[in-house]
Amino acid sequence: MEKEPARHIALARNEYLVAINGVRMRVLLNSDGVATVNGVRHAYDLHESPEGGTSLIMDGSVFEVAVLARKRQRADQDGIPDASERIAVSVNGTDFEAAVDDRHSLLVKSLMKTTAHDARSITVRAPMPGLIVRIEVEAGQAISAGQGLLVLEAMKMENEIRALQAGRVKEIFVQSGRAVEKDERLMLIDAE
Amino acid sequence: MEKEPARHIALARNEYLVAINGVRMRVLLNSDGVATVNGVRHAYDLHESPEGGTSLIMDGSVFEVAVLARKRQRADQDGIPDASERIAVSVNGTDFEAAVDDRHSLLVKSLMKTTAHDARSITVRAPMPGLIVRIEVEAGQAISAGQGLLVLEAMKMENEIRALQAGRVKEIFVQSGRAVEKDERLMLIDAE
Amino acid sequence: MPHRPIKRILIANRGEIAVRIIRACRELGITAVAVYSDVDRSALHVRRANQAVALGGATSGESYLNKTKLLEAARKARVDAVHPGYGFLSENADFAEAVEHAGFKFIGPPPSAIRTLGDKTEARKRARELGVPTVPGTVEPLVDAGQAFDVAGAVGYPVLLKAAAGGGGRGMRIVNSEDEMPSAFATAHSEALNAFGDGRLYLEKLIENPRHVEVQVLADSHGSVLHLGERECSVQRRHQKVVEESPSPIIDEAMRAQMGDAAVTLARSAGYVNAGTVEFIVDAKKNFYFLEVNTRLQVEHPVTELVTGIDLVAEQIRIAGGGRLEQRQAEIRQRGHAIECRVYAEDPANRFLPSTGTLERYVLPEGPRVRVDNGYRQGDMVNLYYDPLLAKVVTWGRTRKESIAAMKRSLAEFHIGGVRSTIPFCQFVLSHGRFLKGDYDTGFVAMYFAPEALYREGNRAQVAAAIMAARAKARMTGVAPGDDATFTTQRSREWKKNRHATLR
Amino acid sequence: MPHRPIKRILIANRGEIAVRIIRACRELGITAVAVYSDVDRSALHVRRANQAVALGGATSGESYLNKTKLLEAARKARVDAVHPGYGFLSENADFAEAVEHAGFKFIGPPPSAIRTLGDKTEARKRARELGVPTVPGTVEPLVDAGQAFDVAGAVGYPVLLKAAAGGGGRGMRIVNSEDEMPSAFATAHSEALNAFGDGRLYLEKLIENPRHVEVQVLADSHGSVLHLGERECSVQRRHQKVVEESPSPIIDEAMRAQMGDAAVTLARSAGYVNAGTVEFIVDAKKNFYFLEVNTRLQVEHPVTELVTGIDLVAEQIRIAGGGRLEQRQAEIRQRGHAIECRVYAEDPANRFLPSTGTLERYVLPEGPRVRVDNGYRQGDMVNLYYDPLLAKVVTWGRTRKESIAAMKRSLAEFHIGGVRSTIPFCQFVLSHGRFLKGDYDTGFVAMYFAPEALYREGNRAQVAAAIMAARAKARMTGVAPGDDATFTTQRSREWKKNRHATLR
Repeated sequence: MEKEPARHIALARNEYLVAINGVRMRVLLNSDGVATVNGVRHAYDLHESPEGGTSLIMDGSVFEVAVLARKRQRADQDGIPDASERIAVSVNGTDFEAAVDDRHSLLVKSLMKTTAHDARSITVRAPMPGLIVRIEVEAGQAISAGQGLLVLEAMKMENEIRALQAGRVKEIFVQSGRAVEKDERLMLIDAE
Repeated sequence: MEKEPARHIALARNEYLVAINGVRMRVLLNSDGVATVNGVRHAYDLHESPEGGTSLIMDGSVFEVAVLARKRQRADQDGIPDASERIAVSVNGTDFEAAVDDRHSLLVKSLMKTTAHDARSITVRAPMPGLIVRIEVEAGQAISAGQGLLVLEAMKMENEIRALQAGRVKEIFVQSGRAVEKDERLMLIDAE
Repeated sequence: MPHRPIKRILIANRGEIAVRIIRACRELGITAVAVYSDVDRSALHVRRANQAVALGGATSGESYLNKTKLLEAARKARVDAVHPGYGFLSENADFAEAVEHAGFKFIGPPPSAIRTLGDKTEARKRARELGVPTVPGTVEPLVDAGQAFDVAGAVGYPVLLKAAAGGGGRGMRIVNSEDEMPSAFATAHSEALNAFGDGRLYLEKLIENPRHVEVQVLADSHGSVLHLGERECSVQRRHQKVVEESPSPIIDEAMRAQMGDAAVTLARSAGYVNAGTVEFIVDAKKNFYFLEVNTRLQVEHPVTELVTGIDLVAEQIRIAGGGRLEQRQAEIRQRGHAIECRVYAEDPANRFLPSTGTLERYVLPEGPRVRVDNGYRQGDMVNLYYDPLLAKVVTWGRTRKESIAAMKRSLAEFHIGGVRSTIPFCQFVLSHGRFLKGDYDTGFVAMYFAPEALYREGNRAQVAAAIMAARAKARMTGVAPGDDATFTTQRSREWKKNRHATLR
Repeated sequence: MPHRPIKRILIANRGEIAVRIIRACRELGITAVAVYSDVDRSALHVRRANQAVALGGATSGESYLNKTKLLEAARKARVDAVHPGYGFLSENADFAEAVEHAGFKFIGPPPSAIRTLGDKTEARKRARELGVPTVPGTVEPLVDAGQAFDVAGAVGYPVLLKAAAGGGGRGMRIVNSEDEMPSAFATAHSEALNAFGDGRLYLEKLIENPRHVEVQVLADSHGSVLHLGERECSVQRRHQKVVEESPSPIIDEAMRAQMGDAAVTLARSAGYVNAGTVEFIVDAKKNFYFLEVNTRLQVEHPVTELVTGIDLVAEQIRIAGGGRLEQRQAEIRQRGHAIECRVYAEDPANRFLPSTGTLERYVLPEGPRVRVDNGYRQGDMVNLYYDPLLAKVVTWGRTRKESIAAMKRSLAEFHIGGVRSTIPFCQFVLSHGRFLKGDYDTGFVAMYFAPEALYREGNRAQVAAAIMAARAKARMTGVAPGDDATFTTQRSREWKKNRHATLR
């Protein structure tokens, strides 16, 4: 099922495609207390608590669970908004970020054209929120793998962002002294 | 001020009469961060938290505070609804139940007629929620002070409710085997 | 008898003790299976378990006291052993027997030892035979109220009526004179019958305001029996403990050894295995008398754990699995001092009556020196179905003074809103001169406690509460602070002028 | 010098350490005055204090590092003493001096001792003079990068560049060869300058993958100097400790005495008073070398507290008030074993980079054997302004095995949602064979840790997450479970038939 293109999957109204850490699961909510996940039927007992956390008892095993805030939708590499719902769930203290599709979001996806993607162009993104301390390269400059590109300060630590492979700096989106968000675009590199 | 009848107090729009544990305080919310309580001005700093608890820093001292659920309005002895707002506040782990009046509720109160109250009739109320195990007296029966009236079971303990003074049982509102709420009327006693 | 290793345990209990046993299981690598009534569906003990089996029902009888359902759950979950906790069926020999017959280990003493020592009358007889001092009174259960009159007349009033089968103050009554005997006998009998299914009572001379001191015992199935020192449990309301400490402020090394020997002798004579507690009362001259044996884990076991470093629940499980005690008596050492305060959902200002409702605010103490054994979460309902114990706060210090200071700090951090609790009562105890001196007995509460001593919040806390309440009311009615700021300075003059403008 | 009794203390810090100091104050009956930046307005350390003074600002420079504002707050709150905690100004001799000049006691060593021992270069010189072994390298700070080349050539690569003024891994770089020296020197210099306002560096031979073992010292103002045994701190990422334990798995009584003597000798020679830590590295042959002195309380002080029973913060306050140490060296005994895990808001799967956001879920472990020193509450924001330490989990056991089991249980109970934390990393460490054997050094993380080892949740946890996520999506779109129950069994056939009916 995993290789089947999303647009060819026919989902029931109460059926969902859930992707967690790269694993895709097909979840059918049969009734309140029974779900079929990838064809396996699971009986569960869930009593939601006003305080957020609660326990899911599935096939006799207890999982302490909480649905966290809905994540804002993330633009993919090419700037096309992702129609999947991003939902974070805490299970036994571990956060799972799930991308959830229902029949409607799959339809939206199948209608959206995908722009051709230039594999040779690499976007360097901020690995964490922080402050740009200095930029160590210039637009147009040739760079080698491992070379320092810029220095990002967060919580009083300076972190040097380095090139993963050789290439040339195509564009720099930030300036020294600017605060950046996690995943914000910093540079565009033309890979060699 | 405490002896002044409620209906003669002129309150400002942002002024409140707050009664806590029998102590009445006149609270003027001058501005966000300043309040005058019984004529004494207090500077405070409050940053409310979405999780409920927060700290009130008043005149430099820290109080961990939380506003708890609004209590349902309690009927007074004579069944007349109390116009005051009942608000429970936790301060440093202690619950304070406040009866709060503003200019409007004072007006309502001043318009309500008070029924004459027969001081010789005593309502026996349930001191806690529980189950009536047995009733030890009958309507019309003369009773002496300290005599057992009925037995209430809560959390596996039997608790005998006794007469505080001598008199005669006027009416019994409950039956053996019935569950009762806290403060529910159990009997009416004509005091001697 | 070969022992099957214990890999899965059913915890036939709820609340903080179920959570505490689950934690021991998890530390030992054992799968913990919780059981739950309908109203406990999302209780903390369920959340903390690896697996959970529904019992259904709400009352104890429908759930945690229901032997059939519990055994069914044990079979369904394919466990190796059952831990009963305290209360419920923990001292029920028939249940222990049924558990063993069904092929599970019962984590507690053998049914025979529960019968011999758990029956107060039997235990007292045995103690007398072994030369352990006991309080004058009946050896056999009373036949009727008439016999109660006779025996009471012989030993002299005041006397105590006690349930032969029970504990925890249920079915217990003090009788000060002949006049009180009929109703006291009837009530105690009825309570005992309801609580334990056994209305038998016995009677003994009341030692007025004794201290209540108990000795923790551990015994393995290879004949080793140890005592782990004493716990002082004299702060009681309604004959139930609220504050306990170890070591006792009045017990010295010699007396500890004497009481310990008596406890070990009793346990050994009954073929006792697993954890148990031998309770004594101590009079003003430091004479001690055997009271009863609790053939189970005690609520207050953590104070012993903190001073000895020994995990009693882990030892219980090891012993049930056939393990040997690792220490010898000489190696058991008390280090420092520990106190426990029980946090019940009760209103100390209103005769300790149960207080039910929603825990709208429930913030536990944290940090150095404090351990919290807890069964609830903010937002949980406290209902009438079960024992009102919410949590236990236990602190440790090198000295008694240090553990008291840590307890006061911890109780101040423990914030409960929406339900009354015994915290203010415990704060009263921890600040009382008698308690601070260690000079108190079971008469402490009756003698020194009055509800007026509670909630002595400073005037400033009330002012803070008033401001919060006024702000809440303002928010409800859409008034912003300062909305009528002109009134601040010149109230009476401005009042008339603005009357019209400010009336809505 | 007559000492004014310490009745009020300003805590010039934030987070868990401020809360921990406030707790010690409250247990000692001392009024605790917190300070806070604008973003910390409702932080836990403010809530737990008796009083609080606003510093304003958000960055450390505007608040907790601002000497003028802190002194002003101390004056305003009329305190008797200032406790600096760790980090921020805790090792700043000028601040200590300014505090004392303003008439307050500084709860820490005298400024002269901070200067002598806090400066790594000075401390190394002194250690050599006293015969305490040190690692080969520069005695004076480096003049320039050129000198760095020369010295490194002499002692042999790899070498270590370290900030003369700092600690905590800031301004520290390993240099493997001449090629790396220029950029390493520049970065270390710049980091040191930014972090400590002092860019001086020194250089020493790199002892590859040593163990990091430190000795806790306590000294009073009456000439008594004690050591409280060692802490093993070899589990580090980015030269910062994450997991610590006491006692160290490799230190025996004789080595403990040797290292303890060395630490006491150093402290005594500098007229040290109050709590301090002497850090050593230990090579594979168990040779130990003096590394540096931390002239303050350490993050990991609780492990020492749990095994010795001594409250280091309470001792700090007593010592600052002129009190005498009550114990002698022979009376200091380690009992059992303790471990600490630091819970940082960092993503261990992404090079331990800081993780910011809201603590949407934040549930602390409870129960036996565990102590949590914590600075946050559910709903709090974790921002970029300060150190990302959220809490410390510390467990105790009679044996190392027991404390490890308690730690694993406790980490499993610690639920953080919305922000990544080092909990999964600590779980990896606590389950690794090398750690379990006690056979690890500072190379542990580089050698054995890979992010793939994290989040090894069972397939069942993922299934649970998938069901929860699907239910959440269903709720958003108003679909009830079972809304399309016909699809359950005969999907493909029914699909066409119902297509029309189910499309909205």
